[in-house]
Amino acid sequence: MISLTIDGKEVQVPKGTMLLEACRIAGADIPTLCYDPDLKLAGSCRMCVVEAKGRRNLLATCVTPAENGMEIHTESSDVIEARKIILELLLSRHKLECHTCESDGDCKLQDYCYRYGVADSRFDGEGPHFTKPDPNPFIMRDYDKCIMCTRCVRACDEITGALAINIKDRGHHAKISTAFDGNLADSTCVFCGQCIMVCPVGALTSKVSAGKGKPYQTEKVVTTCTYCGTGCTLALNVKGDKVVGVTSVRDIEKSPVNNGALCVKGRFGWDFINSDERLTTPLIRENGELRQASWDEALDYTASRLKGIKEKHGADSIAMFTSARVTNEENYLAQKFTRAVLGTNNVDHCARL
Amino acid sequence: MPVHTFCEGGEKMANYVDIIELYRGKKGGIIEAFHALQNEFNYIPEEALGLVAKTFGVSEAEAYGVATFYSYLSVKPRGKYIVRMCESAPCHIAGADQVVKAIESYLGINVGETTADGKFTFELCECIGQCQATPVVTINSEPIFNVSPEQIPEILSACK
Amino acid sequence: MAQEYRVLLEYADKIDPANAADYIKVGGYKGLEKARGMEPKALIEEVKKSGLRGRGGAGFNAGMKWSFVPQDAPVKYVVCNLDEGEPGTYKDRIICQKNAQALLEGMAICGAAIGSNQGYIYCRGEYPFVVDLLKRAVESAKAEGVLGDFDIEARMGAGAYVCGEETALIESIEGHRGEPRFKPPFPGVEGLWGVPTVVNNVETFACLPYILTRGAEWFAGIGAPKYPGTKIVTLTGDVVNSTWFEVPTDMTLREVIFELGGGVKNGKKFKAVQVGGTSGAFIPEANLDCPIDFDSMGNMGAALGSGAVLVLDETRDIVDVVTRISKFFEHESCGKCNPCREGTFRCREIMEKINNGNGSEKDIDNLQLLSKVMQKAALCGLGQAAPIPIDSTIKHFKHEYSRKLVVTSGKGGH
Amino acid sequence: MTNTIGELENDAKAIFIIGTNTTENHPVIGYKIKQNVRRNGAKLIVADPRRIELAEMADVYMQFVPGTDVALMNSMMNVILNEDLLDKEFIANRTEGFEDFKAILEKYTPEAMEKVTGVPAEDVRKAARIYAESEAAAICYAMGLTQHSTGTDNVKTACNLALMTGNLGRPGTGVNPLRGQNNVQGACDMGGLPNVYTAYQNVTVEANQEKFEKAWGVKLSNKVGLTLTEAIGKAHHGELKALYVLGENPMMSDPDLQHVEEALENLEFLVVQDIFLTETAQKADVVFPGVTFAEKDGTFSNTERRVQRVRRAINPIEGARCDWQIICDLSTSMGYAMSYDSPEEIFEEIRSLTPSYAGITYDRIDVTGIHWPCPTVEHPGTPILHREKFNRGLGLFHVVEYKEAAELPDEEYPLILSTGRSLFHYHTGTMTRRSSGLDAHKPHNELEINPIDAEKLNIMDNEMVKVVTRRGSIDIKAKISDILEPGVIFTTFHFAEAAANRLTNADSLDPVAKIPEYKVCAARVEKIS
Repeated sequence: MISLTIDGKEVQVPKGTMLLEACRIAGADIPTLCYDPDLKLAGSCRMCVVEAKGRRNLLATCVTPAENGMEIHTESSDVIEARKIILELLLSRHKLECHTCESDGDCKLQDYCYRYGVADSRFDGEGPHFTKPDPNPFIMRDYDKCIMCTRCVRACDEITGALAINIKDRGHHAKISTAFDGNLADSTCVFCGQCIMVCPVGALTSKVSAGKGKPYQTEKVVTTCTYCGTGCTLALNVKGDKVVGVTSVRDIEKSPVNNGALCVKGRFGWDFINSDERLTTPLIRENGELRQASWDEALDYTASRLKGIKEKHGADSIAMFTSARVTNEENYLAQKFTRAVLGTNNVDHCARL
Repeated sequence: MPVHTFCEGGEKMANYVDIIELYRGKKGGIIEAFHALQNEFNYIPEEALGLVAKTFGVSEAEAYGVATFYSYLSVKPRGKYIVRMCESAPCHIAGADQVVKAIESYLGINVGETTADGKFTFELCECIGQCQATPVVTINSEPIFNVSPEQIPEILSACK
Repeated sequence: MAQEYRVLLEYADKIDPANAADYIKVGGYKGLEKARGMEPKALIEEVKKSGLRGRGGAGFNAGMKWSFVPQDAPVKYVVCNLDEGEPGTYKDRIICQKNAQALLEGMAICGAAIGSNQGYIYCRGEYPFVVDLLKRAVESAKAEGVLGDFDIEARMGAGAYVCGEETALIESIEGHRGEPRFKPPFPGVEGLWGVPTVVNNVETFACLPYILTRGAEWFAGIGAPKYPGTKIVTLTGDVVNSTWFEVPTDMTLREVIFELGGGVKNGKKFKAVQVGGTSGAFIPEANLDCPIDFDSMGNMGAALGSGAVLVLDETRDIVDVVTRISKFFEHESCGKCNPCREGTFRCREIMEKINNGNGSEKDIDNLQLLSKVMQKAALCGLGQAAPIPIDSTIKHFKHEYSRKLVVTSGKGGH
Repeated sequence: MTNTIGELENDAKAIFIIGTNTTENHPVIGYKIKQNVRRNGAKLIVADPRRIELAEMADVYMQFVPGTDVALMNSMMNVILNEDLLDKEFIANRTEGFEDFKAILEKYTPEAMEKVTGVPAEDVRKAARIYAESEAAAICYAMGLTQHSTGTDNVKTACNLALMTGNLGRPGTGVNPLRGQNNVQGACDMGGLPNVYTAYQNVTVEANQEKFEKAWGVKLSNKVGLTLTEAIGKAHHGELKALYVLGENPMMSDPDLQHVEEALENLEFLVVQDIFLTETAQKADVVFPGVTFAEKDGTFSNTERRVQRVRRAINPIEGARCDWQIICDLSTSMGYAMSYDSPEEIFEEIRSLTPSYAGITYDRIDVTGIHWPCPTVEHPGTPILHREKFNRGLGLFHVVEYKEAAELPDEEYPLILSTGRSLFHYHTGTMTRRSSGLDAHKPHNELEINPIDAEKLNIMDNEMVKVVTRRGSIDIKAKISDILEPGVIFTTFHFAEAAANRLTNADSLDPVAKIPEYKVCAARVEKIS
């Protein structure tokens, strides 16, 4: 164990612990933009810098191991000044349209500007000029809001392994790009949206959810994906009794199968829930046509028909197909209904199909 | 050598393969492969970049990121002669600006452009390490020393 | 009268740099022979004792740097930094063109010290002819059998100043974008392809054969005691003798410029000198009696850096020159960290604004604030040094800025 | 899965992929496999008739003729036997029947099988060595292995491979079916099968029958019921009179849709409960509007046997009812009162009757699911099966000989048609075709065809063509692709307007599992002009 002082508080941490973690233990809230606990370290946003006694430069806590005897100040005037200037530099390349931004309220740039009272940037030269349209139905790429944290690039590489995006050019002109700056649809992108998940600002957002609700207006209901058998944990975003989006939980405890990773279906294939084509009333066939019926009528009619057939042809003349898509509880009831009520073991589902 | 804008078929592709294959297995040899392609084509054609990516086991996006990082690599077609004017401080104070104007005016293009006949591309560059004789222009990496605006027509007309 | 003191360049133009036999005739490869006869620890101690400090700019004790390399690692690399990108600098090119074999020998000595049998020379893309020369030099040395099992491969960069930063250089050899890594881990522990790697400058390596043959004490006795040896300086700008010199490190700037350099060209007066390349500070006449060694320069807020000496005469527009320099950094920032990527861009914008007569006092304040944050918070040396020319000229030549500001310029703003 | 998904990312040193296009059909599992290969250097063996994405990063890729799975794996085992790469200790202590099994392997030399499978012998050797020599090797498969007339044989052969090399019961090993649907595991666990109650308690075992009779308060049948495919057949013959379909769409998912359609039309009474008026619902006599996963509480059991919560995010849309509620209502209408306050109450009943779920409660799985078997509330669940012993005690080697697919190409139908899924759609498309992004991105079905076949037929990329089999034909867009070998074509079954199952074969079921042979039927492609 090594011992160091952080904002006057002595903490002990195992050797190899990064300062960021040590600061967290000491109760200091360090702002970060490029840091993601599950991705390779970049050490590039420099928001997490702190002052260490005896050091000329500020230290980026995410990539600096704690050393014995360090004396760290996490909010000294130099530190605050550096963070403010970094925020102003980012604001000057960031399209400020929080009022219409999908990430309004869930934006680290916004949070930190608020925290440090940065209302505007003193660097009032050339504004952002990075965005070009990308016609795909899933991912909105607005690089005029990009702060070059490269978390999307790392997620694409280290979570999904799609390797669709990287950084092109250099300096201020560097930008997140596919090969030849083409559209995602022509790249190796699989539209998993992991990039949206890790984007700390509004540069990458869901087109399917666009305009349907800001992050703070939605309730996140954690559930299990309805598609393949992997069983990914996801959060349905609900606004006004309507599902308006899917987000995921970056936490291996809470999202044990997928740790927040999803596929295109899980992340973007949810709006069938709100489809106009949803069935909203029972139907009964009459004179060859399906007509609307009340629940009572449909249930009674079905009960009497099934009873009639059972009486006439025997229980084994009836079968039930239960479903690989409904819940365990419903499957249980379906087979119970078949066995106990219909009186047959003719129950199966499309496990084989 | 003509400017290759597109891969016109199997022959050129074979050419790319031949060049790139020389570097296969060379750890980190991707930049050298790019240099070799540029020596042949003056830029890195799209198909060639894809092949390089495959050969060195990196994604196309990464290969593109590498190609666009270095100022001497280009993913856009360039002229037969790449004229570069050093603009770093020693050349700057030796009158590089005037030479730039002379080159632009002689070639009829601005910095960053290629002449319509595909003969010249004009670029600015940073220090090329020949500061004993500023300002310096390079043509296809060959330095020309103590260049004055008046010498430009003579220098460029010598490029056939 | 100040005199050159040639060690590395003693036989300049008298031997064929590519030819190992030529070099051997003038005593070459004796140092390596001696080094190979020593215990690695003793060898490193010898280099430490010589006081040799890195000639690339950071001035770190070379032997000390080597001693951080874990001895038990199975694979280690020796990497030579031949990416001299500082405008006004060409001394590494000169060393190669005059005495390439000394570089190869120096690398092999380092290999013997750290237990590596593979060296890489990363040469800037601007010097394809140097790469050719080095390849021939390596062939020749191999043919003479002097390198033993130590192999050297020359790799060429492709136009990126930042690759002079050792970790960016490593990234570039690996075939990546030349973006610096954060440190620690330092290359000595985790360098090229993740294994322990020593990265030294050409000039540093080229000193080693002479340290070995003539002894650490001999070397330690040359020039400034805390930064001993010679330094190759390259003079550019408004100076009579615009060329290179090898000088002992205790020579003063005034001696370099006015004695070796022959003073300011065309009979004009001296205004300023920028030392150490384009990231160096601008020094006014009052400070010219400072010796060029690392620490003396550091004490006055400057750096010897690469040894470039850019002289400006009385007629030069400092703001214009610094504006041009700010463009350089905008162009060369790799874009990885925020302070540098955006900072160099905004510095250039503000400098242009001032240079065009549209700036105000507020812009000067902003430059100084930006400069402070870049120096303190940027990830690598590039971003940390980029604002130094601005900072140092605001400090020493504020009047030149003031002259151009809207309120005093008389040009009336836009 | 005998093992867990996480092990594919962290523990497996080699992964043998056969009949699963993992990155498209189980993308998140695909990511993990890729990262294990990229990050940890795990070895990857891919066997698939299509050069799928994972093949690109495989150490060995074996592009084999569809339907020759047994021949391929037996030839791998021939190598393992001849090169003495067996796990003798495992075979001795944990298995039986090895000698009988071993006897048949002799003839399956890689050289002999090369003519059958099309895989170069050297590749088979390499694959066999990688799999057998790895410290921990996992087999992953999906419908590519099972949807054959020899599906059961294929799976048994995969099991033989694992048994022979001791790749079971340890982290990173196992025989791992990747299940295609969110709760296909749960539907099976819950007794949604004609021969078993929950937790695979056989209906023909008297004690089981008594247990459920007692719990449910009625007399139960001990006669094994009809499988889905058999039921359709019986309906076609007129022996089955009524069918209640809950959230299934046989009019898209079942083989030979012409046959299915006739069967459904032949029923006296068809009830369909679904969220949309599916192709099947359109045939119904009564349609009940159910709800989506967003509108109800409950649990799903994923492919690694992890029982996880499903939570109601919104109220059922106006007019629809939760599926469990509808079943209760109908049951009550039929005179058998079913009344539960909540899915949790149903789950409590499940626990009382289902040993492998007995220890799982909603409270325990509130944050993280639990892998069954979990017999008591103190039990942590069982991520890895067969650690100490197999269910039957010793692992049994099955003697499995290679048999040809039921329908092979001939002069009239010279191509092999294989069907499967796309990344952007799911099963019969009921949900994904109505998801704006997914359907906008991939609105059409495509027929993958090798450039050589396309050239022979004078077919251009994106041209509409006709695919014909003995069952029927569809018009579909051609996609020329060299990920297939000449002679093999591929399409997906998500699109009603170009429904692949109009083409597939309903007569060639696996004799045990009754699974249709979706991966092989004879077809021809015609130019439409």
